Amino acid sequence: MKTDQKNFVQKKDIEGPSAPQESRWQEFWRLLRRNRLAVAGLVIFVAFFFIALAGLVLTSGTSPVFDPAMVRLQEKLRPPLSAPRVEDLRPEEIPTLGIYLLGTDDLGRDVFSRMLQGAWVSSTVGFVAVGIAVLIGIVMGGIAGYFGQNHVRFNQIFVTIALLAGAGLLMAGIIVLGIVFLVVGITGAALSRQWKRGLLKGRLKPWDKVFFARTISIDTLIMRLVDIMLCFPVFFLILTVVALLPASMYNIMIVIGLTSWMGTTRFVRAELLSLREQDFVTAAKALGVKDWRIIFRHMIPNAMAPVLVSATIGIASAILIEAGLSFLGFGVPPPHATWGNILSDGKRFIFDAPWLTFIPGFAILIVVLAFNLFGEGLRDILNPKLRERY
Amino acid sequence: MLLVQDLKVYFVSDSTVARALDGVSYEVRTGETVCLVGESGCGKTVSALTILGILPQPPAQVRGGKVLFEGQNLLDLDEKELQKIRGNRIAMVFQEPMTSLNPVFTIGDQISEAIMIHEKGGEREIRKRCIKLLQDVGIPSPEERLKDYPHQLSGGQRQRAMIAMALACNPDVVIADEPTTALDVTIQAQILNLFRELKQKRRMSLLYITHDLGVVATIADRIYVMYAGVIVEQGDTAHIFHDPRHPYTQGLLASLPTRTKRGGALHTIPGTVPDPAYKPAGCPFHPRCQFAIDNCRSQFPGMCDYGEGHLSRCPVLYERARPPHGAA
Amino acid sequence: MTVRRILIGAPIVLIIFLLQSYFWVPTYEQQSKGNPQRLTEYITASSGDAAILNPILSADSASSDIESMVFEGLIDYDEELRFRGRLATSWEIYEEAFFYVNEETAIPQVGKADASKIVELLKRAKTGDIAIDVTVKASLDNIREIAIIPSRTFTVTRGENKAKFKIHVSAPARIKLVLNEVDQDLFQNLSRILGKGYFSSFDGRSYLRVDHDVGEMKRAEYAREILPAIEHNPIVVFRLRPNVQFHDGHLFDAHDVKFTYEAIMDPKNLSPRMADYEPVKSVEVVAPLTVRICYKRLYSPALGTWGMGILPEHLLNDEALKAEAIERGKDPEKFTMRQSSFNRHPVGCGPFVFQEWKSDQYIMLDRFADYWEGTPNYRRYVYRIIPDPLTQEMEFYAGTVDMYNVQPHQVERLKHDPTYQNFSGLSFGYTYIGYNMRREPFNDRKVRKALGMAIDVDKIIRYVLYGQGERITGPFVKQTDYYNHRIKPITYDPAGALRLLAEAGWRRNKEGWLEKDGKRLQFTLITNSGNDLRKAVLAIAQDAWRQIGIDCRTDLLEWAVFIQERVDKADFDAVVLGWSMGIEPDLYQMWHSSQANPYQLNFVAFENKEADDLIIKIRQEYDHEQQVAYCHHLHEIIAREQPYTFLYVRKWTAVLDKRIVIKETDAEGNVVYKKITPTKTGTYTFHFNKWIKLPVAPVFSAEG
Amino acid sequence: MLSFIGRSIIQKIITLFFVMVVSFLIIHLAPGEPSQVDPLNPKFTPEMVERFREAFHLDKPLHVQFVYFYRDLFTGKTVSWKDNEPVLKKIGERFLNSLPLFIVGTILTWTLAFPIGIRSAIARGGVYDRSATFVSYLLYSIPGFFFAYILILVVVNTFHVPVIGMKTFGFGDVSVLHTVMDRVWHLLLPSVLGATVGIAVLSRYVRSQMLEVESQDYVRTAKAKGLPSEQVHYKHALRNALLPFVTMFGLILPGLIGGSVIIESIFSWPGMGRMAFEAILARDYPIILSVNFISAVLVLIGTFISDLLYMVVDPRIHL
Repeated sequence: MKTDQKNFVQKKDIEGPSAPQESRWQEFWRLLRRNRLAVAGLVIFVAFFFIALAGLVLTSGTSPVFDPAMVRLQEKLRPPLSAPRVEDLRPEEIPTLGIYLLGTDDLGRDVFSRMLQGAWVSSTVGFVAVGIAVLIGIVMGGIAGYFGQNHVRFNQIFVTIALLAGAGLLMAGIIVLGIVFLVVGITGAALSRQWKRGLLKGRLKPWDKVFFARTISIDTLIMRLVDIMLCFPVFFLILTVVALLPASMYNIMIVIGLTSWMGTTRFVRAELLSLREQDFVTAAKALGVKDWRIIFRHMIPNAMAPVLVSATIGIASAILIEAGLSFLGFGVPPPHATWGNILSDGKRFIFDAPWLTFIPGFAILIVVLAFNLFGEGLRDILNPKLRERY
Repeated sequence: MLLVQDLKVYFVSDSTVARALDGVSYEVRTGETVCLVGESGCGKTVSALTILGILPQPPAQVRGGKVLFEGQNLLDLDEKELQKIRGNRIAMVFQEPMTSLNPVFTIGDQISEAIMIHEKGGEREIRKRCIKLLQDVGIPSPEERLKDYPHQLSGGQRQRAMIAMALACNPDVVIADEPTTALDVTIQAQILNLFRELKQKRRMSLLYITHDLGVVATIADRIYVMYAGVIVEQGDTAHIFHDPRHPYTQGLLASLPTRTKRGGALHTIPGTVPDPAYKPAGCPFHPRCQFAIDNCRSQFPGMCDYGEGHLSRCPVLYERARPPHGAA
Repeated sequence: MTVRRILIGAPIVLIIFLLQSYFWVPTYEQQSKGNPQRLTEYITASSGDAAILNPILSADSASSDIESMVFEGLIDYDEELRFRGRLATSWEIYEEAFFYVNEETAIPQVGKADASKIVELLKRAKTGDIAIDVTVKASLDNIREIAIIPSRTFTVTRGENKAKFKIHVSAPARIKLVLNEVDQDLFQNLSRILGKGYFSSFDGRSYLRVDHDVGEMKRAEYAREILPAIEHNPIVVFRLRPNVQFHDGHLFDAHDVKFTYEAIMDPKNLSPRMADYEPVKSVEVVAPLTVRICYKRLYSPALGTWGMGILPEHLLNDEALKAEAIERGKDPEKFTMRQSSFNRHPVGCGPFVFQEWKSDQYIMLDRFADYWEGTPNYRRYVYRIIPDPLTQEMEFYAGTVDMYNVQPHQVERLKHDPTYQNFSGLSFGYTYIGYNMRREPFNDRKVRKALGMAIDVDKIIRYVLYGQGERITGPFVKQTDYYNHRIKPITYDPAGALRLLAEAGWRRNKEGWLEKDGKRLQFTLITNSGNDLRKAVLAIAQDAWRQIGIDCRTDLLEWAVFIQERVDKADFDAVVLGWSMGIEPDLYQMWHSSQANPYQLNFVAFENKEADDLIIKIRQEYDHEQQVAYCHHLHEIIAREQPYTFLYVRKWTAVLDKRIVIKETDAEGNVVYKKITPTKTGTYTFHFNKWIKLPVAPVFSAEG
Repeated sequence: MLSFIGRSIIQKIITLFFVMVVSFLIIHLAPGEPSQVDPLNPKFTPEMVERFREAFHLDKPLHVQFVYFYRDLFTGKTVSWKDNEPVLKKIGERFLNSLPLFIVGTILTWTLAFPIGIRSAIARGGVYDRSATFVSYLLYSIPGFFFAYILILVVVNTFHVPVIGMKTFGFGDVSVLHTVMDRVWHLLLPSVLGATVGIAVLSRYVRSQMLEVESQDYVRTAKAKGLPSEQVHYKHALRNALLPFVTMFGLILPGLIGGSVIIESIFSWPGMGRMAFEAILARDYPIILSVNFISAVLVLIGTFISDLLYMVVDPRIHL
């Protein structure tokens, strides 16, 4: 093992050769390369991303290159790599590549183009759902972690309820009561702003103390909200909402997103609670940095490690959840194809056309596995406690 | 009693090989207190862990040398046999009292556990021994302390508990890895006195690892000075303190703030300890040595004997101080 | 260390315990061969569990499967779809007609006449004294008796938005005619004798006095209701089969029939069957085994409704319900039949006795030894609930289920499988695309026809249904003679469709989409999720219409949202749906223009004067040929108007284990095995009580 | 301690109240209403639908319905609209069906996951660790029903043994032992299927948690004391790593309610999951709300127990 020795001798201020400076990214790649599974995961992750991109480009638009919705009934349930019976096909019905790469489904639609579209749709469902979950998680976690201590004052609750009720009644058409509530809400808001600026010094009568009394702390408020969300068995919450909202790709994303932010909130809150004790935060406060800037500029980047990990694994489980929903009949509605609904449509033909089940099944398996392995590798690298230590 | 011969331990990661121990040899005779001195990162803790065989193997690899304990090479023993020796014949006290005790078990559990593993004994009988041990290490009202959890004790008391745990099966050798560094000075003195009393009472040998020369002076019989994974000087405490023969030892002693040098600027050794993976060729100290000559840069120096067990790995000074005091 | 050993040992022990149970479970071969009892058990599977095992309360198909085994109706359809007697041995239909004597108007050649004079006039006409043409003569010959009901006064209470009040009626004399057969043209013929305006000029208002001032309009309505000028009361008299027992040994008699009717009409029970029995005026027990049912008005499907299972009166009458309420600690006043535990342990007089019901697992029935038609061959009937179609199929292959409803794509494969016998027939429901005729392009008949021409339905049948379906052109059941076979289905002709659309003003714009005065032809086709065939039709229709330039969007909705939010509220453009029909040709609820407001079944808003009165006529026509003629004419109108694009009626296919045969003892008493053959309408379970499974599949001689 | 118990009980009750209100609103505001009547059968008339609405108090304003419903629920009188069965009896019955699945699944998951996780944490990066990671993520990534179908096909084709449902039909009357063993056999596939996914996920958590603890100093002290490696890992290290699992344990109780809709419908196992799913489709409000209420209570009990367990597991925490 040749050690490159830069031995130079200068008199007194001699600096022995030290390790070459590694940027954070180089170090990240070095650690990642050691975990071969994570690298494989990353490669598939990137490949899937490009397939999805290709899927978006090739299958959307009025006359797409690969038309996933082209119905050719006479070409029904053809095995993969089979040549189309050109004689009874109209010119525009002949598949673009000349053969059915992955065969056709029960309506004669080319499975290859549906898988392409599925890749794009499934990945968008995954990314957007996790995007929503992570966003809400960070905001709620941030607030609970950082502002946990100070308490919600009674007047704040009173004002918000009054305004909400006022707006609600107005919408519901009960004008008079709506206006009354709004007026009460606005005066309450004005009163509390004055109190905040301390103008009401002397005039605080006993019942005022009650009005501005502290109720519960923000942290308990948010944590109880998380408990409420956890009380609903996740799958039922998704099922109930998906079954009852007009089914569309976007509803599914929103629903999966809205029911999986609790995990991220807990991560971020735990990280922030420990970070808040660190000196660099108190130092930043001492420098007069504003609260929001401390949270989002200093603390959240530190909390990103667990969030990033749960995001990658979140995308994987979002795809799985979508597949489960399609099995129960509530997945993304036609004409969009997702790997989940190709699989669940194909399950009826497991004896007659097994490729309709196995191709999407293994596709989901490989991609979700890749996401998980990459996520696991990420967790090992980004988690300072797990770093290699002498 | 305990002999370490030419121990080589390297830490291999995919791009670099860090040579933590580059052929270290030292010896702890029965009843003797030997001090291993060196700046942090010079490999003294690694050598202690290697003796007990609890060095995490994936990154570390023992590349050579022997660790002889009563004639047996510990490196050849398998896990089962090593477990019989650890805690029973060789015990260790660690540096961080705050984290070295298991927070979820009571002090009593953790001490009696050490006894139960190596010796049979009834429940009550072990409890009595624990109480006696806590008294030996000077913890007040030991019965209550037994039931306490580590976070309920102060730093000093926790270190005393660690020592009690180490002495549970009255081992032949106790390795103390900078036990007092994390404590403040007053407690440090008490712990050092404790070590001295225990040594007299229990006829055990002590391998004391530290970077603090003040502590070495008060407790050590013999001293090994380590630098960058190599023993650069060894000898009796008197020799090392009064007649240092290696530029690094001289530098260390010169930078000690003693009453006599009040007000003057303290002497410092320029530069920093080399990274074990990128050690300079020849004598590892040569970039920071004021007596360095070309030879030092290329040739790895051997040990020069100044008599009475006082050796130093610096031929340059050896040449200069030709007539050794009293040696042949 | 104990912790590690426990963490590894415990699960391994558990898994070993689970695995060793494999050796106790009989393999499929052992089940069918080694276990003789299995041969005497008929096991069928359904995807959904039954809800209420009570014929007058249940609404789902699973419950009606079980009820058809446990309960027995008065009559049912034989192999040629003609009525045959079950609990009833015979029945007789005749009619009683009434009309009020209208003293004011003069009768030609007679002048004003009171009741006795009219009777005497009719008698003379009957004996041929008065010159009358042949149809009137036929009507008069059909009259068996003529009687006079003297005039009387009575009071009736009526409620008008919460206000109760009395109406005092002094009814004039009334003539009662008893006819041998139901004759709906009776009063037209009589009016030839009594004068054109005799019946229509009768005005009930002059005979009644209302306490509460309700206004003229309301008074006329009450008058029509209390004192109708003419009234047809068809009467059905059933003679019941003697010593038929319920499963608990209690003898069946006419009171049970009367009780079943009253239970249906009792509003507390919320029975879904109420619409069938609303036209019934009264049910009287004439003798222990004869029951007389009188109807308020002409109602031809009357006989068909009495195929309904009869409830045991002694278990469900008020005393029994009150006793049960008290015994179960419930409040007797509010306790109705719906809460009774009878619904989970039904007792009827059908071929099978209820044994056990583990909800969402299985329902087990054992044969009823002293069933009136003879003990069924099968000892036990098990109704398993397997929600997943795929596992149902595998259980059938494994032999733990005897019958399997084959999906279209499997018919080819299973038809030629030697180990199974298969049956198929046309189902009673059809699938269609319905257009909301209240909204723009769909109110134009040409557009609707063109949309139908653009879809190649034959291709759908050949590829989506694998040939397991037939074209259909109208709303009647194809096997019955009400279906007009002369009408040909629409041929697939996209060019013709474009021509029709061009006539209607829709031309292709430059991008190829059809446009009419600037607005693109764009709409949404919706159906319910969970039905694969309708999902396929959705995709095919969208693709077909896109070829000719129609921008069709699709949407798949969950069932309850689809029906209650979109179909019931008529908030849709076009919908892919299906009807499940009965044999009766009564289409009032689906095609009559009065049934087009929200929550009613004519959601496509089909309004056609001619069709409306045809529908009313069909409901009142007792003469079969005449009824068929009306149906054919109605079928023609609907086919011409194309409110629906009628797609297909599905052919169902069921496969049965080949070893199941019909076992009968012929005259000499030796056992004869016959192959199971389906009836004309395709029901293969007609002789279910005679089925049995043999250890080895028998080989039948040529005659099969 | 007592103040903590008092405070958390009050908080939990308030949370429960919110859950009751929110779930009630979600279901009632969503489109679609229960209808006992098959709308596509021409015989059913709109008046019938109207009459059912009154019977179910659906025509009353929401808050009145809310009071009606929860009054019935607490007095045990609520009745499922689908078949007039008292809800608590029906849930109880289904609970007993789901219980064996849940127990076997939990036992397998919470025992096997730890040794696997710990072993891969000890030999980090070694062959065992990499293969265990790969296999557990493989099991986790397979879409549930896809895996179930393959498993069923394999077992049915190779062993020719019935697998579906809770017991074999057409079995005739055999000894009690046979029937018991037959029930056990039917329990095998669905519970093992559920457990594999559970083990996969939990062992990954155990691994990352143990890795964090293994690098602590007191583990090194334990080794220095000469303890056998099992005791070092399973006693010293594991005890410290237990904390997050205690919270997770608190959350698996509702798993009993959730069960797995997919596994239960494929194996036609009449468990809680399937009942709730069918109730949602049939808009059977009493069942949905009761199941939701019970699962909320279980979650709150679970979290309460795990809070208490915190103190047992980690003496440093005192509430």
